[in-house]
Parts: sequence; structure tokens; C-alpha cells
Amino acid sequence: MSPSDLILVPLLASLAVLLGAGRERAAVVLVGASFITTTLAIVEVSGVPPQTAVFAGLVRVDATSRLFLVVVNPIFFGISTYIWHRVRTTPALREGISRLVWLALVFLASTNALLVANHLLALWVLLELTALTVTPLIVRPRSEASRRAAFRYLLFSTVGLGLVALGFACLGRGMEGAGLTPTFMVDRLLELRPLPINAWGKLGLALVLLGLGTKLGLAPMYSWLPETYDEAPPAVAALLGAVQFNAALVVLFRVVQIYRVSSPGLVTGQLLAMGLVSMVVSTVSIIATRNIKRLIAYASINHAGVIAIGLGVGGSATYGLLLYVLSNAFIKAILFLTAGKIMAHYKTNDTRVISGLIKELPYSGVFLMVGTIALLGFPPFGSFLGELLILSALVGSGRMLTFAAFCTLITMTFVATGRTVFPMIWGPSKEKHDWPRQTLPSALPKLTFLVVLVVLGIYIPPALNVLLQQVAQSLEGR
Amino acid sequence: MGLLGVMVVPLFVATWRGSLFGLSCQGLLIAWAAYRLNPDVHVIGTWLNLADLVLVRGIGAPLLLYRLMRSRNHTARHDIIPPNLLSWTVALGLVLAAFNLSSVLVPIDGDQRALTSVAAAAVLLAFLVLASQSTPFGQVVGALRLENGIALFELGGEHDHQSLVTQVGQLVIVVATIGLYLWLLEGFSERGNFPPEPTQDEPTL
Amino acid sequence: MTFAWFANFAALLVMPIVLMGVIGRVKSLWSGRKGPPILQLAFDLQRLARKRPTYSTTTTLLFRVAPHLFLVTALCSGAIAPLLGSRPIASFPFDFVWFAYVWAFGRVAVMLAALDVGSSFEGMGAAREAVFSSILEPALFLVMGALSFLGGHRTLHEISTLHLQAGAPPAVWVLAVASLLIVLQVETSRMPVDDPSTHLELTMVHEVMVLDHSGPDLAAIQFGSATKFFVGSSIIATLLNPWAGSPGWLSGAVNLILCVVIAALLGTVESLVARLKLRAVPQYIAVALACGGVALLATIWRTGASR
Amino acid sequence: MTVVFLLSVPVLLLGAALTLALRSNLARAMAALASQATATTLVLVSLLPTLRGDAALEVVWPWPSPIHSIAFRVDALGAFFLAWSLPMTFLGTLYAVGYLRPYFHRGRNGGSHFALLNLVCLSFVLIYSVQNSLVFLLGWEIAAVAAWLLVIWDYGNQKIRFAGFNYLVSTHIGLFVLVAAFMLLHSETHSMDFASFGQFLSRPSPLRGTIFLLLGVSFALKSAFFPFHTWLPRAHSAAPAHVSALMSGVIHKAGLFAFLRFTLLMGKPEEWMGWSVLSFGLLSAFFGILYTTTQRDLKRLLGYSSTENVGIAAIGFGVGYLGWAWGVPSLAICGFAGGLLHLLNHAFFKCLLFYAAGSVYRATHIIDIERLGGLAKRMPLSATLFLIGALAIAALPPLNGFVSEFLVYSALLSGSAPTGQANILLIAFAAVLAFVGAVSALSMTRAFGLTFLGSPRDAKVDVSEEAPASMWAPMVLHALGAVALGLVPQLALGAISPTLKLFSLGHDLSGVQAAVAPLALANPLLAGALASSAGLAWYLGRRAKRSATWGCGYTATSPRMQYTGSSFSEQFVRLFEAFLPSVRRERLPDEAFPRHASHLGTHHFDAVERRMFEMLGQAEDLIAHASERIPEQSRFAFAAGLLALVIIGALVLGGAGP
Repeated sequence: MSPSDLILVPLLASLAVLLGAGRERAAVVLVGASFITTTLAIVEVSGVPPQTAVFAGLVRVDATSRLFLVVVNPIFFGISTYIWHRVRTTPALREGISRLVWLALVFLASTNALLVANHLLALWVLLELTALTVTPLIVRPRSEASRRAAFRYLLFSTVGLGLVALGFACLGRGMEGAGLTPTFMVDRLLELRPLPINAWGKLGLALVLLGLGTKLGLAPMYSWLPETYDEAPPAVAALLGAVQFNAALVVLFRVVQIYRVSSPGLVTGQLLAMGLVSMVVSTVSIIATRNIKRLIAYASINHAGVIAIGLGVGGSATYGLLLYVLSNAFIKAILFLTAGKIMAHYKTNDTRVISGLIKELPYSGVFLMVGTIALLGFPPFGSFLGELLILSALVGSGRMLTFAAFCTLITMTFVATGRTVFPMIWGPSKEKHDWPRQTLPSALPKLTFLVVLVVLGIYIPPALNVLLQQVAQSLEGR
Repeated sequence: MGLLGVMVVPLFVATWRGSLFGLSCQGLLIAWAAYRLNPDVHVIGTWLNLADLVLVRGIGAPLLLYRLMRSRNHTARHDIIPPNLLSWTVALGLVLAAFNLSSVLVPIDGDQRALTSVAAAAVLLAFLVLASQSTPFGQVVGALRLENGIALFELGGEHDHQSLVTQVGQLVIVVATIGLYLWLLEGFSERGNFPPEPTQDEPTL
Repeated sequence: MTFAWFANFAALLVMPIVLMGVIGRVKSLWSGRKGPPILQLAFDLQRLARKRPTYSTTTTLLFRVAPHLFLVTALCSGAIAPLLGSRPIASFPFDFVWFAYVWAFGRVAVMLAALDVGSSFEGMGAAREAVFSSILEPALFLVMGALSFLGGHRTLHEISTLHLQAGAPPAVWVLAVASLLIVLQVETSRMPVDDPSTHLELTMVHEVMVLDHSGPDLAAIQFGSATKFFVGSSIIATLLNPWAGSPGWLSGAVNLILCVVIAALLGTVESLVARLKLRAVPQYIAVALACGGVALLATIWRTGASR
Repeated sequence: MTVVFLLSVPVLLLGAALTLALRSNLARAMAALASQATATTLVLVSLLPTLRGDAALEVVWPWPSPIHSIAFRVDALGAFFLAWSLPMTFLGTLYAVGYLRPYFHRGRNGGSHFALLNLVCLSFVLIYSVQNSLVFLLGWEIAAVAAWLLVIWDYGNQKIRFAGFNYLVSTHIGLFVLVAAFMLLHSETHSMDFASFGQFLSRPSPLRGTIFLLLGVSFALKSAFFPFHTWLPRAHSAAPAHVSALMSGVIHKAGLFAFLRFTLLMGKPEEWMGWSVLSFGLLSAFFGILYTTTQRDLKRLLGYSSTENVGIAAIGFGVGYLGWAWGVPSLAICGFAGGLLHLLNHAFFKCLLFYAAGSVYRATHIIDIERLGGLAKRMPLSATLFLIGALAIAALPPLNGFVSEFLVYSALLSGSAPTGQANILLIAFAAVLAFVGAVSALSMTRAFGLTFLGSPRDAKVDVSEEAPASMWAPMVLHALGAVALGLVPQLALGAISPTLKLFSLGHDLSGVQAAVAPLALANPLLAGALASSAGLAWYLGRRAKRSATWGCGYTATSPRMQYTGSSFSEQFVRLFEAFLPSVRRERLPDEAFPRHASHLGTHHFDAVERRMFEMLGQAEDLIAHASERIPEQSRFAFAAGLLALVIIGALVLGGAGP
């Protein structure tokens, strides 16, 4: 039951689909493979944590990887059931499905591999692999705009990850300069902490943070995110937003775990700067946007900003940050899938045209409402608690100006999102539609995500709590 | 210094054929520099590296791009960076900054410092190209120049610690990226603005 | 003790009629007429009590009940006022708050009756009454607060038995009397604020509110406003009365005489002065406010020095 | 005993779940009512000892991180608030059954509404008992979100949705200010519990002032004090009657409860805090009552009068603060007694007024005073109950409003301040309070007179039947409460004495009992006299003649000639023009035979709100303009990336960065 099974199962399934074994029932294969991986992941995580090192030390399962395995795989399973349901109800989608399935399975395999990888460059390669496998998925048949969005996504991803590779090279040179034998093994690097830091090291670390910031949708180079999330099919957008975002985040966590102790000032300073700038930009754009998927995209940039600030501040914020990351992943999954369902019915993504949701699509209306409320950080959900802890750390570390900016930005986002979304839910329905009543099973994945969100908000099960503590400590560099 | 020349010159080229030619020169030159730096041929790693530099970056990418552009009978005129005084001065400034930076990074003078400065200049110039291109083809050229800059950067410093797996992985990634770029570029319609987007009538996932 | 209690009660019943008679007589003397007898109000009340009231169809039970509530509140306010200069029928700390709010209850009752009739005249009277009384209340509280802070007493009758020799600066005492006079004129709608003898409804304030009352209701209202006049003037009389507060009949007699003098004073003011324009009345009330305010400030000058 | 108290939480949650699950609306209503009734009895039974003044109810619940442990502590203050909040919410739900019946007939699903009412009850239990600030914030936000979803009950109308959203945004801003205060305390004390907050706050430190201000602002926003009141009138005119009754009578009292909770935690306040609370309260009372005189919408009028009454309660607390600061226990006890009693009284008569307004709306579907009139004849029960509420809110003697204002007056006029100037200022404040009392009499007469008396002003308005039993039963209970607390003030004082002991620094409560004792005699006597004279008048007038109103000889008097709301307060408003701006829209006829219809309309707006919306509008234009300038093409992103690279290079170059 070693972690390698998590990688092999999706790979084998994708090979099977690629070789044409289950071409028609590709969606079923997708659901089956993801189900098996999820159960494997849960079994793996709940089992005794063996520190097995396989493939010449390239695989290492620690708290962070266990936490994210438990988060990423269920979300992928939820999305795949959504895809399976969509394919079953609308036959037109069948022809491109097999390509999507094997690419998605490779995507899942590379993500799981990334979570358990122990070598920084291996992390880089796998992250690059996930980006490459997702790019073709973004392209919708016969749609020029989505192809353009895919190109742009690929362009930014290669530039961002190029910077990361550059950063790793500099870090390597930094270690050489300091007389250590340059190594990229995460566990050996963890032991060598605090690494001596010189000009090379600082340059490398800054480049890595900038590159990963681009991948997460943070400040300087983020403009690929709204267009990609807007043009990509909702299921793929959910994959991007919930799964790939967390993969990039894990790489960022690894880097922070290693290098925070050696140069805390640089890490905090850059993350805070990038976080705040991206929050400002996303708030401004949310106020102006009229497109539901772009709204969610800007909201996820906002969340990335909050995560960057939380990571930058450190201290007691790290626990809150993890809570926020977890609930954020589930929120985005719910919102993208709901947006998908709404767009499938209304055929448009203009927020002014869609209205009267609570009457016409009751399930989607309720999910959109609950998702937005969770997005804005209201109590019963995990994001409220996470935000609160980040705020308390901000105040605790004496950064009052950042705290004030943080609060005003969050309130402005709240006002702007509420102003656009609530009329969609409760507004008068523009013209009469008679759509089939939404059945419960179709809403099952989103319902489970919702339940997890509420649990995260009120009563965090002790097992998860211990895991979160461990990850928080590791992020603190202890 | 030859290397520097190769990095900077293609900037002033006005035709896309010229820029592709510049790209392949870059690839080959970096391969020559890599061979010169550590010539021991027995290690497979160096073979892989050389193969990547020569085959993929030097010949493969430019050729495929050339074939694509010819099939599109694209107008010859294509500027890497806008031919006005401002962008040239900015380019020059960036090169100077790169030299300054490398003087701090590598205190002792010599071959290593020259290599680092050229690599830094290459990366900054690649970003300048990206910042001034709005057509897909131009952006691909910019991205490839950035890849070359990074490859040059990795040559610096005496290192041979990378395990084989990651090197293979990097090679696969570079090849896949270039392939994807080409696949996407083929899909784009001709010059001119894009057909008005049909309102989402296509049932998407 | 019970004799004082009965005396107070008798004064409360008799004096209003006498005072109204005195005002009527003084006004007619000024205009050269002999004027109606002093007890004219008693005869009117007798006449009205015998009549059968007629009520408008739009009115509810409230209209029939309101005048009597007005009368009861006037009498109750008399219970705690120093009618004879010394101990009133009942008194407790801060009873002037209760006094002001009981008068407010009476006023609200009459205003509601006016609105119940559903004609524009009564509505106009009610609106004016409400506006004037709302600006007037602070003046009463300023004066009472100043006097209670000065003397250190809390009940209405002890406040108004403030004597000169208690070291009170004459300014506070003079301003208090002036302010209370204006309060009296506005509350019982005497001349400068409202002309009771006019018959043009548009200019009236208090009279137009009771336009539709008839029979015993009108009697109740007239006797009620007379009682309010007597109670108000008795407070001013106690302030002016040097023997106020001392037991025995002397302070009571002097107090009643002072009430008659105040009535005569108001009668002369009514005959000499024309009615103020409605827009000017708030300024007139502002004078009372100013007097109250200055009285309050004046108390600091003295207490600041000594306490 | 603590288990019984905590059992109420699952009962309420079960009730909420049941209302969502059951099929018919009636069953849902019964489920909600049953669960609230059981929860209330559970809470009251477990709080009986605390209500009688013995030890507080304490229990600590272990909870996984990040809350670590939840400490419940219901002392006399919490018990007092719970003792009347829960029953009143129960009565509100009972009222809702009758009020929402027309909606249910149209097939509307009331399940979510009743579930939200249960959630409001739950938030009370949480807010009034919990000691852990995170869970307190949880309860605080649940109340806000539940109230928001209750307000937008008939969400079809855009105005109502906007009112609800306006309310949500204001409470959200209030939450952030509260979070700022809590996190400041947390950073100092490194724990989330109020007990440790208290230890820190009772020690004098520079941070104490700022935290007091932050807490003050956030509780002022929750209880709609003057500058922060703009959400209240809009929310009240939009919400169904029982929701606005609960919101202004019970829910926004949580703000004042939290204010008192932190007063206790803070111990001896500084003098400037007392003066600020006092002047803040006076400001709210003054402007609150001024705005009631110009309102046309009955529920907006009652909303503004909530601001006024909260202001009066704050005046009481302000005087209490000063008493503590100067070390004059009698002043402190009198002030806090006045404030606490006014909260209780306000809950009684405000809910009564809103329920009566609700029955008016239910019968006529109009809430605009200018078009109502003569309802007393068609709806006698609602009219009398509204009259009792109006007399009580105008603080007229025999009823309960007067008792609490009398206590506030006796605190203000007691003259026990150390310096002469302070006493003068207090007496001046008493005069302003008198002005507020008189104007509230004016506005309540206007409200009652124009809605219920006279003849109907708008012929098109058809008045359907009187309110059903489930609506007038809560109203009668509230009216009885108001009258009982008025006639028997010791009853009221008994209710608040255990809480008062907390504020009395150990001194006995004889001073307050002495102040209230004479009222116990005066009020019943006055009430008896009034009742007997009313009976006499009724007897005398039975066989009276009936004829038309005196029209000064003009025979064709029409109902439109009656005084309307704006004409009644026109002279008053002209007097206070500075505070009550109005906008006048007119298109007067310009020639002898005008071709197009002309119109003239004046509208009194809320100056604070309009200024706020202007500023928000300008801010939004600025942002919208800025957002256009952020281009989306990738070129600019790369340019920004290049800039970032150069900056990093410069940083490394300069050797900056630790």
C-alpha cells in the first residue's frame, strides 16, 4: 500500500483509455480510477505514516503531502462524477471525452506524484507536466477564444515555471558558493537548515517565489487566470482552480519550509507585497466585471492573495491559512461546477441576464448562494475561521496598516460580489423556462463538498486537526 | 563575447525568418559552450544535455516554426521588439544591468562571470521581447528565447549532481512544450480579428 | 395636617374659577366695560353640564373620553403643586418630572381628540399645540433643574420656596419667574401666544382644538385649562411669596392673593398686547429657553464660588 | 443544571431541521413553535437561580483547535437578556404564523423562514452565554445572516433586496471592527476568552482607550446609534412586521448587551468614556426623534424611534459610567437601572407597535400614513393596542416608558456630580431629553392620529378583516407587559435587580428602590383616576346626538381636507430645517390652460445616508475608472513581470533584504 500505487493506478487507467480499451465508457473509467485513487489516498493517509523512501529517495510522504492527498483526490473524484453525469445527460459531449479522460488521469497521476515527490527539480518537472496535460483540456472544440486562452495559459505557465527553474539553479549555485554540496533532496535540505544565504540564494529564492506566484495567479503576472477560467469548460476550470492551484501551493509550501528559516525577511516581504497587490487588483476587477466565471476567477485571485499574506505573516496565521486553503479548494469546486450547470441552462455568462435562480434552478441557486457566502468568509464555513486567524496574526505581528488594507479590501470584495450575485439568485426571472427538475444525485458531489465545508467551520475532526498542526509546524520551519 | 553578440543581434532583426535563424544560432552556440565547459563525454547526462540543446532548440523548434509560418505565407515583416529608440535604449539598459548584477554575484572575474552576465542579459531581453509582442508567433519566439536563456544559466557553476531522472524529465517537458505550442499555433485562424464568438451554444462540459 | 390637605383641595376647586373671573374682569375694565361677574366660569360650567353633547359621526370613543382625561391630568398636576405656598397634597423627589409629563398626557389626549374629528381646523390646532409645547418643555426643565440644583431640594414645593436670604443670586430667581410666566402663557394659551376670544379659527391654537366639543366635554376642558392656569400661577406665586414654606394660614393667604395679582397682570398684558404672529411664537418661547439657560448658568456663578 | 441550559442548542437545531423537512406549512410552524417553546423553558428553568441573584451558570466544553475550549458563563446580565429575548422571539414566531398566512395560501414555502427564526434564537443563546470570542463572533454573524435572510422574505421587490443587502454590509463592517478589537486583545492576552480580556482591560493601558472606541463603534453599528443607523429604517420598512419587531426590539439589543458585558469586564472606566457614551446617546435620541417627525412610512418611523430609544438607554449607561468614574455609587446604580429598564420597556412597546403596524399592513397592504386614516372604526383592537404602545413609547406617566425615563431623569438631575460645571451639563442634557420626550409625544400622536383616527384619506384603500388570533395574542401580551411594568414599577425593578447588583460596586439598591417607590403609588392612582373618568365619559356620552363635524359653515367637507402627516409636522420641520433637509420635485403649470399634468412633491431624506451613498458612488466611479486602465493583454503582464525582475535584481544588487 505504498504511495506509488497512487501514481500507478491513474497511469494504467489512462494508458488503457489511450489504447482504446474503454473508448465509449471512458467517463466510467475516469470515475472508477478516481474512486480507487481516492480510497487509496484515504487508506494511505489514515494508515501508520511509514517514511518509505522509494525510487532512490525520490518519494517521501510527510504531513503536507498526506493533507493534500486527502484534499485533492476527493475533489478530483467529485469533478469526475460531475463529468460522468454531464456526459450521460448530453450525448453531444461524447466525441471529445476519451481525450479528456486520459489527459485528466495523467494529470491526476502527476499531481499525486508531485504531492509525494522529494526532489525539488522533480517537483518542477511534475508541476510542468500537470500544466501541459491540462492545456489541451482548456480548448473547447470549434472555439477560437478557448484555444487562444489555452495558448496564453501555456505561455504564462512556461514563463512562470521557467523562472522557478532559474531560481532553483541560482539556489544550487548559492549552495556551491557556501561550500555545501548542492543537493535538491527535500529531506536533506530540511536537515541542513538554516542554510547560509548569500546573493545567489536571495536571487534564487526571489525568482522561485515570483515564478510560483505567477502559477498561483498572484500579482505581477496573473492576467492569464481570468481568461483561462472564463474560456475553459467549467469542469476543467474546477480542475485548474481546485486541484492544480493546490499542486502549485504544495511546491510553494516545500520552498517556504526549507528557506523561511534562512531568510524570513525576504519571504515575508515578497509574499506580503504580492498578496496585497493581487488583492487590490482583484477587488478592482470584481467591481467592474459582468461575467460570472470571470467573477469567480477574480475571487480566486483574491483568495490567492489572502493565502500569500497568510503564508507571509506566519506565526499563528499558518493554521488559519491551512484551514483557508482547504475550504477555498472546496468552495471553488462548488462554484465552478454550479457556474457550469447555470451556463448550461442559461447559455450565457452575463450576470445581468441570469436571474431568478432560486425559482428556476433551486439546487444551483442554493449552491451559488451558499458558495458565495462561503467565498466571502461567513461564519458557518471554514473560510471565516481561517480569515479570523490570519487577521489575528496580522494584528499580533503589529502590521496594522496591512490589517486595515486587508479588511477594507475584503469588505469591498464582499460588496462587489454580493451586488452582482445576489440579484442573480433572488432577482425576478427574466423569461419563462421549463427545465427538468434537478435531481438530488446530480447535486451529490457538491453536497458532500458543502458538508465538508461546514464541518471545517465548526468542528474539525481531531485526526485532521493533528495533521493540520503538523503541517503548520513544518511551515514554521521547526 | 561571441555569445553576447548572438544574444543581442537577433533583437534588431525585422523579419520572422531572421528571428528563427537567430534562435537556431543561439541553440547551437549554447551547445558549443556547454561542450567547451565540460567535455567529458562518458556521462550520459552531458549527452542528454547536448542532444537537447542541439537537436531540440537548435534545429527542431526553428525548423518546425519555419514550416508552420511558410504554410501560413505570413508577411515577412515581423519585429521582435518595436523598432523605436525607446525599446532599444531599454534593451541596452537591461544588458548593462545584467552585467552589473553578475559582477555582484560572481566576485572573481573570469569565464564564469561572463557566462552569468550573458545568461542574465538573455533572460532580461527575453522578457523584453515578451513584453512587446502581442501576436502568438512573437510570444512563442519570446518564450523560446527565455528557455535558451535559462539553459545558458544552468551551464554556469561546476555542477553535475543532477540525477538522470530529472534530466530526462526536463528534456521531455521541453519537447512537450514546444509540441503543444505548435499544435495550438496551427489551430489559430488567419490574420485579422477572430470570428465573433458564437454565444456558448456549444454544450460544454 | 388634614386641614392643610382640605385647604389645598378647596383652593384647587375654587381658585380656577376666581382667577378666570379676575382675568375677564380686568380685560373688560381696561376696555371700559364693567365685564362679567367673577364667578362667570361657574355659571358657564353649570350651563354646559346640563346640555346634551353632540358628537361628529367620524369620531370614536376616544373623542368622548379625551376631555375628561384632560381634566383629570390637570387636577392630578394640582395635587403635587404648592397651591398654598407650603406642603402640597402629595410630593416625592423629582415630582416636577411627573408634573411635566402629566401635563403632556393631557395635551396628547386633547390633540388625539382633535385629530379624531377629522377636520382640518382641529388638525391645525393640534399641530401648532404640539410644536409649541415641544420647544417649551426644555425651558420648564431648565428652570426646575436650576432651582433644584441651587437649593439642593428635589420636590416641586421645596424648589419653589426658594427664599432670597438663602444666598441665591437674584438673577436666578428673576429669570426663573420670567421663564415660568412665559411657560404659563403658552401652556394655558393666553394672549401673546393665542387669543382665546377670537372667533377666526385659522388664528386660534388651543380654542380650535376644542371646536367640536360640546356639553359636559367642553365644560371639562374649560375647567381643566382653568385649573392648569391656577396651578401654574400658584408655582410662580410660591416663588414670589416671602413667607412660602412656613406653616400656618399666612403663607396660604399671601399665595392666593399673589395668584390673583398674577391673573390681573396677565389680564392687563392681554388687553394691551396684540397676538404674536404664529411664526413669532417660537421666538417668544426661545426667550423662555434663554431665561432658563441663563438661570442655570447663573447658579454656577454662586455655587462655583461657595461650594 | 448547566446540561439543561446547553440542551436548548440541539433542541433549536432539531426544530430548524424539522421545519425544513416537514411538508405542510402549518406543521413547520408547529415544529418551530414547539422547539422554541421547549428551548425557552429549558433556558429559563436552568437560569432561575441566576435570575434570583445567586451564582452564575458555568461550564467549559473542550473543542478541537482552533477554538481549543468553549467556556459558557451565564451571569445575571446574560440571564436578564435571555429571560426576555427568547419568549419575545417565541411570540414573534407565533405572530408570523398569522401574518404570513396570505403568503402560505399562495403556496409559499415557509420552512426556511421558521428555520431562520430558530437560528435567531440559537444566536441569542450563543451570544448571551459564551465566553470564547471566536464562538461569540460565530453567534454574532449567525444573527446577522439569519436576520438578513429574514428581511428579504418577499425578495421579488428590488427595494427589499437592496435594504437587506445594505443591512448585511453594515453588519459586516461592524464585524470587522469587532474582529479588530478582539484581535488586539488576543495579541495582548494570547487567549480567546473574555475572562483574560477582562484582566487586561481592567489594568490602565494606552490600548484600553482604543479598544473601548473600537468596541463602541461596532456595538453602536449593531444597535443603530445615530451616525451608524442608516441601515435600520430601510431594513424595517422592507422586512415583514414580526421580523422588524424582533430586529429592533430584541436582535439589535445584543449590541447593548455586548457593550454592558465589556463594561463589566473593563471595571472602572475613565471619565471621558462616560461623557462620550452620554453625548453619543443624546445625539442618537435627538436625531432619531427628529427624523420620526418627517416619515411617511409607519415602519420607517418606528425604526427611527428605535434609534431614539437606544439613545435614551445609552444616556442612562453614560450617567452610570460617570457615576463609576467619579465614585458616586448612587448615580451609577440609578443610571444603569434607567438604561437596563429602558431596554426591557423598549422591547415590550416596540414589538407591540410593530405588530400593530403589521396588522395594519396585512389589512390594507399600505403602510403610508398619508393614505391611511379612520382605521380605528374597522380595526378597534389593533387601534387600542397601538394607542397603548404609542403612549408607552412617548413615556407618558401611567405606562412603563415613563418609569425608565423617570429613572434616567433622576440620575441626570440628582446633582451629585463633583464639580458644578458637570452638574450644569447634566441638567442641560436633561433639558434636551425633555425636548426629545416632547417631540416623541408629537410624532406618536401624529402616527396614531393619522393612521387610526379621522376618516379614511384614500377611498381606493379597502380594509379587510381585523388581525387573526395568532396575531393579536402576542400584541395583547406585550400590551399587558407594558401596562404591568408601568403600574407596578417594583416588578420591573425586581426583574433587573440581580443584574444591577453587578453594576453597583457592592452598594445596596435602596437608593433606586426609594426613587421608584413613589411611582408605585402615583402611577396606579393616576391610572385609576383616568379609568374612572373615562368610564364616566362613556356613560355620559351614550345617548349623545350624532351629526357632521363642524365645518365652519362649509358643507361639502371631504376626507382629503383632513390634516396629513406632512402638514401635521410641517411647522416643526420648518423650525428644524437645518437638521431635516428635504428635496422638492415640482413641475408647476406655466400657462393658463396647462397642456401637461404638473406635480409637486417634497421628500425628506436621511442626510447621513444620502451623504454616505454619495461618497460610495464617487468611490465606485473612481474604482471603475481605475479598473478600465488595468489592461488584460498579456503584454502588460510581462512588462510588470520584467519590472518585478529588475526590482529583485536591484534588491540583490544592493545586498538589501535580511
